[in-house]
Amino acid sequence: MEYIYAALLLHNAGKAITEDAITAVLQAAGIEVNDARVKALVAALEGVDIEEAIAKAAFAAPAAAAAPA
Amino acid sequence: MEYIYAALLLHNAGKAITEDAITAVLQAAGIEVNDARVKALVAALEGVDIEEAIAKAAFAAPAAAAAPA
Amino acid sequence: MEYIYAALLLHNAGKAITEDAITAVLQAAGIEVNDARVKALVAALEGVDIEEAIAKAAFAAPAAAAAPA
Amino acid sequence: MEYIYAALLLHNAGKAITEDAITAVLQAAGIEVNDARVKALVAALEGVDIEEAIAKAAFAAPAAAAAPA
Amino acid sequence: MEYIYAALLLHNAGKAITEDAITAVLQAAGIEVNDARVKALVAALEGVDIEEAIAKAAFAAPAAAAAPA
Amino acid sequence: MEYIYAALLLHNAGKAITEDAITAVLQAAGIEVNDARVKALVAALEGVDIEEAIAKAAFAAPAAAAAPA
Amino acid sequence: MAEEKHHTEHVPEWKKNEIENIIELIQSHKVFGMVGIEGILAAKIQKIRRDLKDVAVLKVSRNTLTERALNQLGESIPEMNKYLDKQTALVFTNESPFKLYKVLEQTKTPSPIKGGAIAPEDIIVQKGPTSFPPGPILGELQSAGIPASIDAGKVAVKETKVVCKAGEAVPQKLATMLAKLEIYPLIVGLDLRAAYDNGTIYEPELLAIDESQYFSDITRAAQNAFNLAVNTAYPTSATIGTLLAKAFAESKNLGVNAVVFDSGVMDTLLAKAHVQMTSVASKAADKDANAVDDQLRE
Repeated sequence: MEYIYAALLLHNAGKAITEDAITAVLQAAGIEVNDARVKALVAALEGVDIEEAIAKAAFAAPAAAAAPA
Repeated sequence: MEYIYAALLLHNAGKAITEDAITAVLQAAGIEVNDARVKALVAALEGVDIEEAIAKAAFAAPAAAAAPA
Repeated sequence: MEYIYAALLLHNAGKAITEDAITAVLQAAGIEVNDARVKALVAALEGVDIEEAIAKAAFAAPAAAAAPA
Repeated sequence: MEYIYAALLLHNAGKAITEDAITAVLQAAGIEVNDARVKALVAALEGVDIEEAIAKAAFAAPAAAAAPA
Repeated sequence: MEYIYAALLLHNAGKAITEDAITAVLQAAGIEVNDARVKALVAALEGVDIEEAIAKAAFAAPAAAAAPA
Repeated sequence: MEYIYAALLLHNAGKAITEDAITAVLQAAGIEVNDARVKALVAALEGVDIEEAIAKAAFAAPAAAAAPA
Repeated sequence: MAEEKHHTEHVPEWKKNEIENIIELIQSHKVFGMVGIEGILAAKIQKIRRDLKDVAVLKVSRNTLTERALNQLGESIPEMNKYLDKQTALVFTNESPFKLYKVLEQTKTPSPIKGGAIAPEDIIVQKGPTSFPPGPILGELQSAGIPASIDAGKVAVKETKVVCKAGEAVPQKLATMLAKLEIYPLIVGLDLRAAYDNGTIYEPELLAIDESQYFSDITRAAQNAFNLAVNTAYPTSATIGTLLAKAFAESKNLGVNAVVFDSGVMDTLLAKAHVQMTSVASKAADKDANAVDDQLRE
């Protein structure tokens, strides 16, 4: 999950989500980085609307709470 | 939210959430770090059971999925 | 939450949310003030549309968890 | 709402909610205090379980959140 | 709430909401009037667009809490 | 609505809703009273459960809150 | 009129007493009304009279005597004469005309319709069993136009049917059968035509109160008062709980939305970040399962 957090951190800070950037963030946290995973993640996130994914997550929960069930 | 992401990144990697560690992660992402916020974050997390806080989110997520909206 | 209450107190009274103002309010309530928290609060609120932030329901994980019970 | 925030601030800090305390907090915020409003607030709070009242907010917030959808 | 009803009565009838007017209405109803409450009410309503305040749904905590039941 | 407010004022204060009482309250507000309306109101309220009508308002609140604000 | 006047001069004692009696009843009550009693049996009138006794006095009199009594009174009382019609009674009360109307409406009950009477609305016989065993009644029902047959050992109505249209006279045979089937097409009771109260004449359209409207008005008024009190932060025992909850919720919203690091909102911030992470992870995993670690694969 720390890989995703790294991506979110970069996204939030307005930085590009590149292999190098993710690797740098993870390494700064003292994490041994798995290159293949970084590659796969960066590729997978290409074309993903992160804002939408985040917004959806934030909104879904309260809506659920409001549901009467 | 980048400070929170940094904290969770560290937590997930099994690292201690210290002011230095958070600062390092944020800086690695190219973020200009506000020392007061880092201090406040670490202070606010003292005594917080992160796993428990996350577990509550886990409850919320499936409920959200079930919501009709 | 007292720091946030202090900020909203000032906001509601149409006063600027400054470090000095928050410190004064907290001290008047007999609270020992933590400078870093005040700084962090003011930093976090910088550029935030408070009216909007107040009105927008926060992510409601705990409430959601309570709902199905 | 500033009078209400003053009361919550005192409550959170573990202080007694008295007319004097509320007045002091509001004055520290640079607010011209209306004695009658302070009296009315303290009177209304008599016998009220603030923790319980706040706990209801957790339920209420998500309902409000459903609104913008 | 009788003080609020008195204010709304006056407002609806196109009369000014003054301390004297509220006192007169409450006394006519056989209510022993508390001056501080009257003053507090008039102060709270000063500068308020009553039509707007009436129409805007108040925060709905207690009812919302009842909803999931 | 001022006739209704007068009735609620009396009800809230624990007073009987009589023609005389309503007339007195309205007159104290400087309102020219229409006898027929007062009579109709008193007769109608004999068959209305005021507490229930008020309770419904509390229920209505969240619905209102959920409405497109 | 001329003839009546002529008679007035030779009014028998009992008529004079009756007129005096009416005048006295009007003067000793706040309100009096004219009610139609058409089609009400004497026995039913007696029962209504008893039922009303705590609220109103009912007096059946001759129209000519009522008219004379009213004409002897002041204000606009003689105007009430225009509500005199066949089968009119007077009613006297100290309640308001609205209350009087309500009480009189409650005297109205469904009643059988007589042969030859005009149906006030479509008379409908519903499909279904009756309480009658097979016998001559089957033929009687059929000849009255009611589609009856035998079903499961009982007389039954085969289909729902309009047996007499609104505005048409009810045939005698049908009226008898409707009564046997306990179908009561008429609403019979004291019908208030007008009430006189302190110089004002109230007609039924004004007196008919929609209680549900008052109920919803009260709900709206209470809602208005609550909204006003909360939105202006006016603390009362009825609003203080909501005001506290509102302030707390707003503070929490601000804390979370502005990402203030406060112990009061940390739980929520962490949960929010976690859910966001999960959401993004699932998008990534959709494309390539290797993009996320095992924990996030489902």
